[in-house]
Amino acid sequence: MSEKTQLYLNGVSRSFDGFKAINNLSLIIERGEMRAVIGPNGAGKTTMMDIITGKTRPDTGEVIWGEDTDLTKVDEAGSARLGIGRKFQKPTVFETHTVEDNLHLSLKADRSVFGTLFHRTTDAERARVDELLDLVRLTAQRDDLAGDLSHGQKQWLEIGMLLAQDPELLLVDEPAAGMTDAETMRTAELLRDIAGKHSVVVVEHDMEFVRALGCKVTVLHQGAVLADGSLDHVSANPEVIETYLGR
Amino acid sequence: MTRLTSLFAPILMLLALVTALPGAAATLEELMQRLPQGSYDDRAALVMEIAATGDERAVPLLEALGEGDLQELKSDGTLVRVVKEGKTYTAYDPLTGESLGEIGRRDGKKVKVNNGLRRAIRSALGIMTLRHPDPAKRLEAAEAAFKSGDPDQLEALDAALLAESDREVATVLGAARAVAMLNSDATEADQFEAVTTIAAMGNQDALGVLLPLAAGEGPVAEAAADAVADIERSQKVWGLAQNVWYGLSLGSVLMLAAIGLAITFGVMGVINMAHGELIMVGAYTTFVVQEFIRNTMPEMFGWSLLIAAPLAFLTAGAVGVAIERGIVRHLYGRPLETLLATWGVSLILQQTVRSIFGPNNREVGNPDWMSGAFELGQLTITYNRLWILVFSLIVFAGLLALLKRTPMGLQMRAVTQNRAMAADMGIRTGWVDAMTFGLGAGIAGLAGVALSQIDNVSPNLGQSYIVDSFMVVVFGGAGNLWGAFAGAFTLGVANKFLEPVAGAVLAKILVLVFIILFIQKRPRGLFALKGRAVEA
Amino acid sequence: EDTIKVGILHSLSGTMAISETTLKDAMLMLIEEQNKNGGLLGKQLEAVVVDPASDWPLFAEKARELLEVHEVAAVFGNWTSVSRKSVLPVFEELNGLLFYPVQYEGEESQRNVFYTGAAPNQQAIPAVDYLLENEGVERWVLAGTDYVYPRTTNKILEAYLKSLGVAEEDIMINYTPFGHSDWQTIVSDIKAFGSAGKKTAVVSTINGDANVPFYKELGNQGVSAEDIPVVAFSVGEEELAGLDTAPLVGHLAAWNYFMSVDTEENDEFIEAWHGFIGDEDRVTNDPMEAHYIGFNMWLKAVEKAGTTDADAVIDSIIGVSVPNLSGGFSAMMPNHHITKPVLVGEIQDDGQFDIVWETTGLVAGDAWSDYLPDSANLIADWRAPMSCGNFDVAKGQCGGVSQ
Amino acid sequence: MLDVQSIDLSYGAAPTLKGISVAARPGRVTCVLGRNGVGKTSLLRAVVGREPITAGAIMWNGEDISRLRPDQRAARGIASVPQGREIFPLLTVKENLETGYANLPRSERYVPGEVFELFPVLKDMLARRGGDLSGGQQQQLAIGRALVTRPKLLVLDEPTEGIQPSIIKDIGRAITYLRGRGDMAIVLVEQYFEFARDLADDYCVMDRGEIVLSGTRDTMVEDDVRRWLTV
Amino acid sequence: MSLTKLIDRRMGIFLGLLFLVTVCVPLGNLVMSPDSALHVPSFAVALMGKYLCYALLAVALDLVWGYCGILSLGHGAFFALGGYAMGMHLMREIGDRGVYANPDLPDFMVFLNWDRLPWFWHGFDMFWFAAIMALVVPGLLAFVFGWFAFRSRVTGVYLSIITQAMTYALMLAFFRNEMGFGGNNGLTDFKDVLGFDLQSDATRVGLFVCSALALAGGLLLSKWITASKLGKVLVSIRDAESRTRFLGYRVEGYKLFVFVVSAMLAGLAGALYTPQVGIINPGEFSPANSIEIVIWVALGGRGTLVGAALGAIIVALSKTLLTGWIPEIWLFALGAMFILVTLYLPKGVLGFIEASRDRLRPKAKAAPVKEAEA
Ligand SMILES: Nc1ncnc2c1ncn2[C@@H]1O[C@H](COP(=O)(O)OP(=O)(O)OP(=O)(O)O)[C@@H](O)[C@H]1O
Ligand SMILES: Nc1ncnc2c1ncn2[C@@H]1O[C@H](COP(=O)(O)OP(=O)(O)OP(=O)(O)O)[C@@H](O)[C@H]1O
Ligand SMILES: NC(N)=O
Ligand SMILES: [Mg+2]
Ligand SMILES: [Mg+2]
Repeated sequence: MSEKTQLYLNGVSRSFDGFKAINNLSLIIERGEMRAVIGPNGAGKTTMMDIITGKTRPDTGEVIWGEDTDLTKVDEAGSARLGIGRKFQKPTVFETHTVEDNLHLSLKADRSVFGTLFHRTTDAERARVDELLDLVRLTAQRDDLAGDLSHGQKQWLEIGMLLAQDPELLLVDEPAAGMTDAETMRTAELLRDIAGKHSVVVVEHDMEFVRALGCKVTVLHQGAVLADGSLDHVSANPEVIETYLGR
Repeated sequence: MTRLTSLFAPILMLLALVTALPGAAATLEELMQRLPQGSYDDRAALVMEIAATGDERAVPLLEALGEGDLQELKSDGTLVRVVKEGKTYTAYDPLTGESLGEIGRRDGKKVKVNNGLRRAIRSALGIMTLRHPDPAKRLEAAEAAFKSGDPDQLEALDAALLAESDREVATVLGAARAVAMLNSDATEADQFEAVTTIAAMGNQDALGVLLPLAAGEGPVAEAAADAVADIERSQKVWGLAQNVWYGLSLGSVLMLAAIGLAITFGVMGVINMAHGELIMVGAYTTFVVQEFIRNTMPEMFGWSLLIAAPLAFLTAGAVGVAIERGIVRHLYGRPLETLLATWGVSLILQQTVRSIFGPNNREVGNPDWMSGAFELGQLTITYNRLWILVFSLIVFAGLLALLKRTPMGLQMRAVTQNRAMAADMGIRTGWVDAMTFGLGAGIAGLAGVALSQIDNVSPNLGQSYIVDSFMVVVFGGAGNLWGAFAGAFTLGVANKFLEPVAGAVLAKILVLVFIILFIQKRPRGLFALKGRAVEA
Repeated sequence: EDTIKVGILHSLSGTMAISETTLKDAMLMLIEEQNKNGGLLGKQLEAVVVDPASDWPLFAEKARELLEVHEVAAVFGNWTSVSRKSVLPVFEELNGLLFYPVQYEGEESQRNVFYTGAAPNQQAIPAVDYLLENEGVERWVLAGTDYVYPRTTNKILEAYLKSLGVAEEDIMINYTPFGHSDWQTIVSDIKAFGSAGKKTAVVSTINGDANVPFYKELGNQGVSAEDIPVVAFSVGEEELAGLDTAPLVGHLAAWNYFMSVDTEENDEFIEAWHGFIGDEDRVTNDPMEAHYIGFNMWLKAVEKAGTTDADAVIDSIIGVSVPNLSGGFSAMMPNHHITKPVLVGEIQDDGQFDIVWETTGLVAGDAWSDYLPDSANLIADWRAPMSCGNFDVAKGQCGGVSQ
Repeated sequence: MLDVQSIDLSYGAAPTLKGISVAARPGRVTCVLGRNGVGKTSLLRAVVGREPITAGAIMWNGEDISRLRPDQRAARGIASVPQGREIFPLLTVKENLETGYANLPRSERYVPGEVFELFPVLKDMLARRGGDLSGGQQQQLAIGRALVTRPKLLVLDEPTEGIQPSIIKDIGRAITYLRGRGDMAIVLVEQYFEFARDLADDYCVMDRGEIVLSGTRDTMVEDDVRRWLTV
Repeated sequence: MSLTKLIDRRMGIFLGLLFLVTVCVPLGNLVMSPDSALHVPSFAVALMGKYLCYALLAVALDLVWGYCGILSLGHGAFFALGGYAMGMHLMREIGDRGVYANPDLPDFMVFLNWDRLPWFWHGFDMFWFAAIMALVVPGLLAFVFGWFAFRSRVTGVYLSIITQAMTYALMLAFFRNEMGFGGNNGLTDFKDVLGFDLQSDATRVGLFVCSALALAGGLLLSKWITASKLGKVLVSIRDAESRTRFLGYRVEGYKLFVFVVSAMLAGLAGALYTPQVGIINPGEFSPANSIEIVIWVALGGRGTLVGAALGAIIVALSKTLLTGWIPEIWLFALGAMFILVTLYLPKGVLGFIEASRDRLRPKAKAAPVKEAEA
């Protein structure tokens, strides 16, 4: 494995009550790489992310982080501490905290019990939160409870939380869902800026958005890789058209 | 041996008396007149003397005495049998059964009996009724003979045995004969045979006879010791079966108590602290039904439970619907507050029942078909437990079918999973909520009918089941009827296997510790729902 | 209005309401009757009822309320021992008077408390004597609820039986939790224990709620009194009212009073009770009689002292003798226990007890059991100059601080 | 037809809808457009009865339904596909679909064929619990479930969210087909502009709780609309 | 964090009132003559001391339930353990003044024929040891129990019910005379503490003041915890446990921390309670008692700390008054109160008070409590 490898999935399978959601999936994400993962509904994209973040254990196969960390032995908090950040398909924020607190809690900082007990908010942290609020256009809502946001606003907040964590790898599940076309483009831009310093894996069904990302695309189908390459390359694949893009 | 003889010392005495003074035998009437006098021991001897007259009229006399119906009229000291019918008392001649007309409640003075005297009456009647035409009576007599083990009955038993046509009675007679034989100075061979006969019974009664025998010396004692060892071995095996049965029976009670909660709490997610009181409502409904039947149509008593069951379901269900419409309805989305409110409801229901029915236990009787026990091999199976088990299974099956197979069941589940969406789908959520809560409550009421048969019917009834019910539902896995089913029976059986080893208190503690540990292994109970669907 | 207040401290809710509510009513009746008869010291009596709700610390709180806020002259109350233990310091501190009407485990004599229920020697031991003599019992099951009263009583009985030569293996001891309702295993164990060819009896210190399911199971499993009699110390007429007693005829209970006692005083009492409660079916029981005795003793002592002052009453009440309901007189002993007859009754199918045996004379309550090594040497005598609840006759001194 | 007449709605003190009026006719699709948080979902929730309105009226076939409970509105033929899918997680796919039977006569209690034609995956997964499905599968189920009730008014809140491109095309075709049947009015909230534009017969654009632009397909100026959708 | 920041309006008012009571009650009891209208009877002092212990217990529960979503139905166990630890010391203090005049063994051991003190009774003759144990034992139990349960991710009702199983099992165990804690009767008949006569007014006032200080301390400690970043993490756990994990917080560690702190506060409350009511017995472990604690918190206002304390005092006071005023039907009144509060005061009594204030004078909204889990 090369030194540049950030994440390595090898022969991973996972079934639910006999149904193979992930089937002998192998995948390499390099440091700083941005990767788009597409594929039909139920292809196993979200399940793949569950496996990487320790939410779901694979039945077989290896999931290696960096040099040699076995992610199958790490729980959710552990994966986050290793530097994996995640945005969920269904926007998930702390509904009873204010927008601002959601971001504060996400900031990269000491996560230990006593670390948080004795934590004092620094000016740098405050500045960073302001910056993020601005970025996700929620400055006006900073004191609102996150639960009162509209669907799209929650999406944005969650993206903000992801950025606040400053993770090495971002797993972004359908960030553009529920956003207007213009905002979708902005999101793509945002992710492009991040890539390079961070690795990013994006799942999305919006082909405009994927095109805007301008990165390598992997097509998943029935839990395994069906095709990969540039968007143009995979969209020309008749199987991809048949199962995913449609005519 | 000496111990046994002490039990029938009066008989020996009496026989000595009778044989010594053949001519002076007193008449039945004379003997009877002496019944109210003397110590219990004296009167036990008198009973034997009465039996020894061989006069058939002694049977009703002794029966009346044993039942406590014999009274001495305060006016003139005549003995009469008094029967209470409703509010009136009628006197009968104890020997002839001829009616002597109505008497006042305080006219007579009861001729007292105690256990010793009753035992004497039982053996006396036993001898006298060995040849009774009714096989049931003969069986009773044979059993009495077995219990008394009086060697002087040998002849009578031999004769009865020869004439006996009923197999069951004959078996018991044979056993009685064997006991009598053992208590007599029969030959070793006869005693040997007797030991074999008794050993063949293989039950606790046999053990009772053989154990003292085995403590002695000689070949008969050895044979008895062998037989004891055999019986004890087989009893160990039967003991396991017994424990399983007790466990299932306890499990059925737990399940009945918990299954309504599996609806209100498991399916609806309402922490219903008043669940126990709904059980109590069911039990009091049973009480009211029985009171009504007792006062208006006592002959219907056997039907009382079958009448009470639907009424209890409806009463408790109606209370449930009232709770849901009045309180719980306003609290969906705030499940924890239902705990506070239903706790309040439970206090009010308890006090209501206390105010209406008083703080004491009320008597709920077992109809005949719910009383007594039968033997299955070495298992003693009581009818009330058996019927409760059957009842619990029926309730369970019915509920399962309702939830899984009917549109109503589907709507219930849909409403509890997402009330707003269910309404959007056109489901009348208010109605469904009321019906669901009412159903859970109604089933608690049914549990109350069953529990009234084995437990107190008091305002505290509910409190004693609420904790166990929650344990069962959670142990099995909330939201799953099969969980409640498996949970109840697992906990029941576990408890009953622990109880003989650890004692009832420690067993209960151990079961609780077991639940705590088990939940560590399966944090969502035995029948945990898994997968995304649960977290969603 | 100038009245003498009498506190009634019985649980009207919670687990003990089932037993204690009746005692509250009995006290109200006694007070009402006394007021009809002119009250006390020319004043009317006024009952102060509170509900300690079967909550033991609440008992202490309510006792304090009665004594400090209502300034009652005497309190009649409590059922469980733990509730009594809870209020003891309060009565001691505030120098109140408590009349405790329930049979208990003994091992206590407190200056401010009068024990009108039975001590173990007034109930348990005579009952065992009865079984020994009249039933020829050789094997014993001591079954009880797992708490102090049964534990202590059984300890005393065990020592007593052993002193009579009963072998270890002929005694089976079994404890169950409060409210135990599944008796299948235990009843079948009792049957097994009783089938060793020796006459067996069960001595039951099973408490309150657990009794109904216990007796139902006995009946259903066919344990008849002729084969294995059960003698109970906590089962009275009230408990039987919840049961069909037909299958239980012949099982026994030992008390100092039964409703079936055939005396004029008792007839009057029952009639008054039925009149007061307005229900001909209501029964009377032993603790009610204990209150009857205790109340009358207090009245007499107050009259004797001419005041309701606690110290005066404590002095004047010793030796006071009042009629009990079983045809004799009960007297307050210097150890604050009373003399009572002991009766053994058999259950009848009408839910009453038929008295089959009674002590020839009265038995004086013994605060300290002779069958426990550490209390054998203790006596209590609250008369001057000894005035001590736990005087050690061997050392010749009053132990502890209770003086 | 549906006629929303200048309704107000607020969450607590904050006014969210201010005098909104929209109409929807059978055989036509009315599209509601607008940026995040402008009140589109709130409008639909008001129509189906999830949120009470504080002023105005919601008329359905001449009847004011604004005081009716959601289930009563459903009984009058209103069905919705809510934002966030709201599948019954522990019911199987089949049972999820059957919840739509509540107001159907016995003879109509079956899943219309077009549902499985449109979403073949549902047919394969009838026995799987709804909550276990993938996001896109759930969205398909939500649409299918609404169709089971044989609605007269179908309210769709971003129905294409999370759905793969080929099926989005199918959904578009299906909506066209349903509109073509002429017995159903459709209200569609959509962010995916092309999709909306292709389907809309009538449209309105919302901003901060108000309608800022509306009209029919023929009069729609795309750039005007887009201006309201960018930040 | 500065003290002024901790004491917000609501806390300030409550602590102010508490301070007032703490000053006035001793004066009223000890200084005022009994005939004076301002005299506070000893009866009331003991009663208020008890209420304050309950209030501290309620605060302890609110810390875990209100802020971390752990609905413990077994908090009475921690309270009782603290109470027993203190009770054991008080028993030892009796020395040879017991009825059997045994210098080493408490009375109940003598009359059950114990010949020596069980090992776990050693050390309790020293006050400091008992005081430490009153915190350590509940804390340790909470630690062990929580360690397993939180690691196994037992949540929601499952956690609630096993905490109930825990207290129920302890109740049955303490009932057993063999356990060596006095069985059903528990520990009673205490004479004095640190040489002060428990029946004297001064001691009673002293204990009352200690309880008030403990309550104030408990409130401030809880407030400090909940106002810190850790407090926000707790709320996150309460409302979205899984999401919190994905941010890298080790949820089990946080839960364990508050659970142990809460158990120790409960133990402290128990330790102060025992000398004031004069008895500690297994009834304190009964599941119903623990449920009642939850009721206090819910009634006062969950997730508000001050509300929890208020709830405890309101319920306990109602119980005191109602059982005296309407002993025959007081349950109707109490039950109705519970129902009405849930129906008409959804945020508890405190929420109601503040809402009515806000209605008069609109201000920034207080963070509401969301009911996430069951
Ligand atoms: N716990 C489970 N039980 C049963 N089936 C499951 C479970 N979890 C996932 N599945 C199935 O596994 C498949 C993969 O699901 P996944 O959510 O990974 O798909 P996806 O690629 O993210 O799809 P989408 O684009 O619709 O979000 C789906 O068919 C889903 O139904
Ligand atoms: N339950 C609520 N409580 C308070 N405010 C709310 C609530 N739901 C929505 N809002 C607010 O109302 C406004 C409108 O929300 P709505 O969900 O209707 O927007 P939307 O147009 O559907 O947005 P999106 O495109 O993001 O779905 C938003 O500002 C939102 O913050
Ligand atoms: N004293 C009793 N019976 O507890
Ligand atoms: Mg997905
Ligand atoms: Mg929306």
